[in-house]
Amino acid sequence: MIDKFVNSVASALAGIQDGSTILLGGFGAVGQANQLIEGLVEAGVRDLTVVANNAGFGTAGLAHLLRAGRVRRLICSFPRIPGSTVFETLYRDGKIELELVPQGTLAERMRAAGAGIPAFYTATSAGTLLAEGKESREINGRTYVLEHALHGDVALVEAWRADRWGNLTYRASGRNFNPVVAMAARLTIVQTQHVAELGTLDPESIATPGIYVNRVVHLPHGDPVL
Amino acid sequence: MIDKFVNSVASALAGIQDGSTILLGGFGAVGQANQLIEGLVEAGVRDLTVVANNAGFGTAGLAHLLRAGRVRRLICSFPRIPGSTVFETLYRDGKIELELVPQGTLAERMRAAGAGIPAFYTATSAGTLLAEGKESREINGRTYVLEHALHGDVALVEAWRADRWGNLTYRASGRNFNPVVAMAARLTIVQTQHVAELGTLDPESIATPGIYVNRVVHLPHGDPVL
Amino acid sequence: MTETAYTPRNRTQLAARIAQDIPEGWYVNLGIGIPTLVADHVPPAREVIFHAENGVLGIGPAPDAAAVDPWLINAGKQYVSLRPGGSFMHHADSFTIIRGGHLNLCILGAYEVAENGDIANWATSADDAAPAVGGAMDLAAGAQRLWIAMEHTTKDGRPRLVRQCSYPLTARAAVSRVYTNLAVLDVTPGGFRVRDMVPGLTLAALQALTDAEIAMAD
Amino acid sequence: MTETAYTPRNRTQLAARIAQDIPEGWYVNLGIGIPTLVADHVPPAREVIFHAENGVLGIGPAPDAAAVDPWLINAGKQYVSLRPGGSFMHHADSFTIIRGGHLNLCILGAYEVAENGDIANWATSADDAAPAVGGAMDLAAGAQRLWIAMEHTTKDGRPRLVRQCSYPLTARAAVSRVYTNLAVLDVTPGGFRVRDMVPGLTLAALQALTDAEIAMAD
Repeated sequence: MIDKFVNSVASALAGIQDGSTILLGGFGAVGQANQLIEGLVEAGVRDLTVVANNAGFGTAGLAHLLRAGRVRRLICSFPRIPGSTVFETLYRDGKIELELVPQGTLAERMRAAGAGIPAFYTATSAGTLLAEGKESREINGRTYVLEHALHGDVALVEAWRADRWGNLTYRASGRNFNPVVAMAARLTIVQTQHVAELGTLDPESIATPGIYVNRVVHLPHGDPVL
Repeated sequence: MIDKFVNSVASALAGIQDGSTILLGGFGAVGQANQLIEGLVEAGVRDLTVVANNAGFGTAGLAHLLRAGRVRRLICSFPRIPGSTVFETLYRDGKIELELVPQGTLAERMRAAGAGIPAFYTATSAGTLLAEGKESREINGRTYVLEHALHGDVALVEAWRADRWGNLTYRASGRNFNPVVAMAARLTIVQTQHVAELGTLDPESIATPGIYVNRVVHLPHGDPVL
Repeated sequence: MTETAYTPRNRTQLAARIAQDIPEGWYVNLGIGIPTLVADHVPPAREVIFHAENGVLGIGPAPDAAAVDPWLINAGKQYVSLRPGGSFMHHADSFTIIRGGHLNLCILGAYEVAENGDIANWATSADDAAPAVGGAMDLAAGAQRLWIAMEHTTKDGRPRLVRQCSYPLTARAAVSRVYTNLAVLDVTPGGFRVRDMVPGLTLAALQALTDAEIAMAD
Repeated sequence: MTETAYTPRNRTQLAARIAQDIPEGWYVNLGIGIPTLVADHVPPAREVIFHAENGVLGIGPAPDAAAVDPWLINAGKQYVSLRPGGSFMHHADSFTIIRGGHLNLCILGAYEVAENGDIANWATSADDAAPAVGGAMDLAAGAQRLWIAMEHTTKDGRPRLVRQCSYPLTARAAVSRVYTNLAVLDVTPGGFRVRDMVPGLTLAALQALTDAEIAMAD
C-alpha cells in the first residue's frame, strides 16, 4: 500500500543536505509551509539556495531561516519582508546573494523544470537590466529573452487536503506557487491542514497529483495571519 | 452583463474565414466538438489548416471536413481514422499536407502559444526524422530541439458544463486537448453539454477560466460513441 | 496668456476617472496603489473581471471584517472576495493569462513613462539597496493594453512624462495611456497626445510640467 | 552442443513476466498492445499507478459493459476505469508528467531495439504512406526507464535486437530493458545483457536469433 504520510516534521525533512536548492510555495503569508521551514532551521542545514516569491512574512519561516544565516543565495521576485529588514541587512552586508527574477518568469522557469523544458523564450524583461548577460533573439519582429529551467533538490509545499497517494488540493489563493514547486523538485515534501481518505478528493479537481509528491505530514496549524 | 452564450451553431461560428487555422480539442471520439465541426462543413469555409491529435473518428466531424476537401493542411500526432481511409487517400493523392508532431510537443506548442512563449527546447524527437531541419542545441550534455508556439485563429472546444462567463469544466478524459486549444486561439468557441448558473461551478475546479472563451453554444448531444 | 486656476485630481478622483474608461467584459489586472482603487469605482452592474497574479480571477470587493477568508488575498496581500464566476489557479497558469496576452488591460503605477511608451516602475537605480520587481515586467510585457496611473510630477516637481526614462526600465514601448492627476494622455507613434485635462488647465501649463513634448489629440 | 526444446512466451505470459518486475508505488505508462496487458497481471493489492497520455492518472481495470463510462478511455481508445485516488488533467499537464521525467517506467512495443538503446517503433520507412507517431517520442525521451515488450524476431525470422536500427528512430539511447517472448535483456554500456531466458533456451540459440551481440548478465 502506498502511504506517503510521515508522522513528524523531522522525518518529512530527513536527508536534506547542506547546499541544497529549496523551492518554497506560498505568496505572502498564504500557503507557505512555515512549519517545514522552521523544521529546516531546527535541522541545521546551511548554505542553501532558496527559491521563493517573497523573502518571507513576519518573523517565522523563511524570515527565520534568513536570520539564522542558512541561506547563501535567494532567487526571488520580491525580496521584501513586511515590517522587517532582515533581508535588506544581509544583502547590504554582502552576506547573501540575490538573483532577482520577474514573478512570471520565476513560475515559468519552475514549470519548465517540471515539464522537461530546459529553456524557453519570453518577452518579459527584454530590454531591461534583468536581461543583461542573457541570450536574446528576435522572433516575428519582437525581442525575447532565453530563460532556463529552475530545478530544486527539495520543494516545501502547503496543502489544504492530502491523501495517502500524495494527491493535493489547496484553498483559494493558498494554491499560488505550490503546484509549481511540487513539479520542479526531486523531493517534494508537503504539510497539509487536512487528511483525506483515498478516493474522497474529486478526480476533476486534484490540483497536484501525487506523482509530484514524495512525503506528506499532517500539520493542522490553522489560518495564515497577515 | 457578460453573456458568452449564443443560440446556434451558425452564430457560434460567425466570421470564420477561409484559410484559418482551426485548433480542435478531443482525443479519439471523446471531447471533440463534432457539432461545431459539422457546422464548419455547413458554413463552407475552406483552405483550412487543422490542428488535431487524430484525423477524426467515424464519419462525422473532422472526418467529414476532410472528406469534403476543406482542409489544406493537417497538423497532427496520429493521423488515422479508425475504419476509414479518408485521410490516407487524400495524403497519398497529394491533396493534403501533413505536419506530423509528437503528441506532447503538439500540446506543449499550443500551451506555449497561450502562455506567450514563442519557442522552447524539448528532448522529444531529438535525433529522429521529425527533428530534421529544426534547430537544436546541447544543454547540460543532452540534445534538445527548438519548437515554436502553435497559434490558432479559432479553437473548437467541447465542455461538460459552462456558465455565461465562459468558465468550463470537462468530464473525465473529455478534458484532454480542450483546455490547451482554448488558450491558444484568438477566437475560442465552445459547445457544452450542460449550462451552469454563474457561481455554481466550484472555483477550485474550473478547468478553463472564461478568459480563454469567446462564445458558447449549448448542445446536449449525449455521450461519445467509440 | 492668463494662468487659469485648476484643481488636480486626488487619488480617489483619479481612480474614478480611470474606471470610467473600462468597458464591461474586460479582464483587468490592477497594480498596487492607485490602480487597486479603480475597482471600487466600477459600478457592480458593469461586469469587469479583475485578475491577481497570485491566481485569482474574478476578484470582488474587499470583504467586511466578519466575512474575511484568510486564504483569499490579492497580489498586494490584502483580503479580497471572489465574485460568483471567479476561479483559482496556480502561479504558472496565472502568469499564462498575463504573459499570453489574455488581459485586456493592466493598470500600473510608474516612476516615469517615456514618449515611446517605455515604463520605469520597479527600481530607482541600477544598484538598488534591495531591488524588487514582482510581476511588473510580466504585466507590462504581456497585457494587451498598459495604462499608467501616477502623479504628473514627482513631489519636488520633476516631470514623470519624459523623453527618455532615467530609471531602469520595466518594459520597452509598453504603455498605451497615462492617467495623471492633471490629464489623460495617449502614447502614440507621434508621442504623447492629450485626451483631456482637469478643468482650467491649459496645454501650455501642462507642457510646462512635462519633459516630453505633448500635443492635443485630434 | 545439443539443441534443447523451449517454449516461447505467448502475449499473456510475456505481460505477466513484465508485471513481476514492477514494484509497488511506481508510476507507469503502458503503450498499446502487449504493454496494455501488463496491468492485468499486477495484483490489485500491489499499488502501481498507471497513467495514460490523454490525461488519466490512476487507471483501473477495464469495466464491465454495464459500468462503462463513455467519457473515460485510455490512450488506446479503450474504455477503462479510475481507481480511488485517480485524477484527470489536460493534455499539456499530462505530457508534463511524461516529458518532465516523472514516470518511473514506460513500456512500449517496438519494431527494433539497438544495442545502444535506440528504439524504432513508429514508422517502417522515411516515407510512410501516412505516418503516425502519437506520444511514442515523448514517452521514449521522457520516462525514467523505458522497457520494451516485443517478439524476439519478426514473423519471418529477422532479428529485432540489432546492432543498429534500420527503421526511423523514435528516440536515441532510450531503452533500458527488453522483454521478448524468449528472454529478458538489459541494455548496458557494453550492449545487451541477458537477465533470463525461457526454460530450455541456450545463449547460443538466443544469439542465433539476435543481430546484436549478447552476453549473460554478471
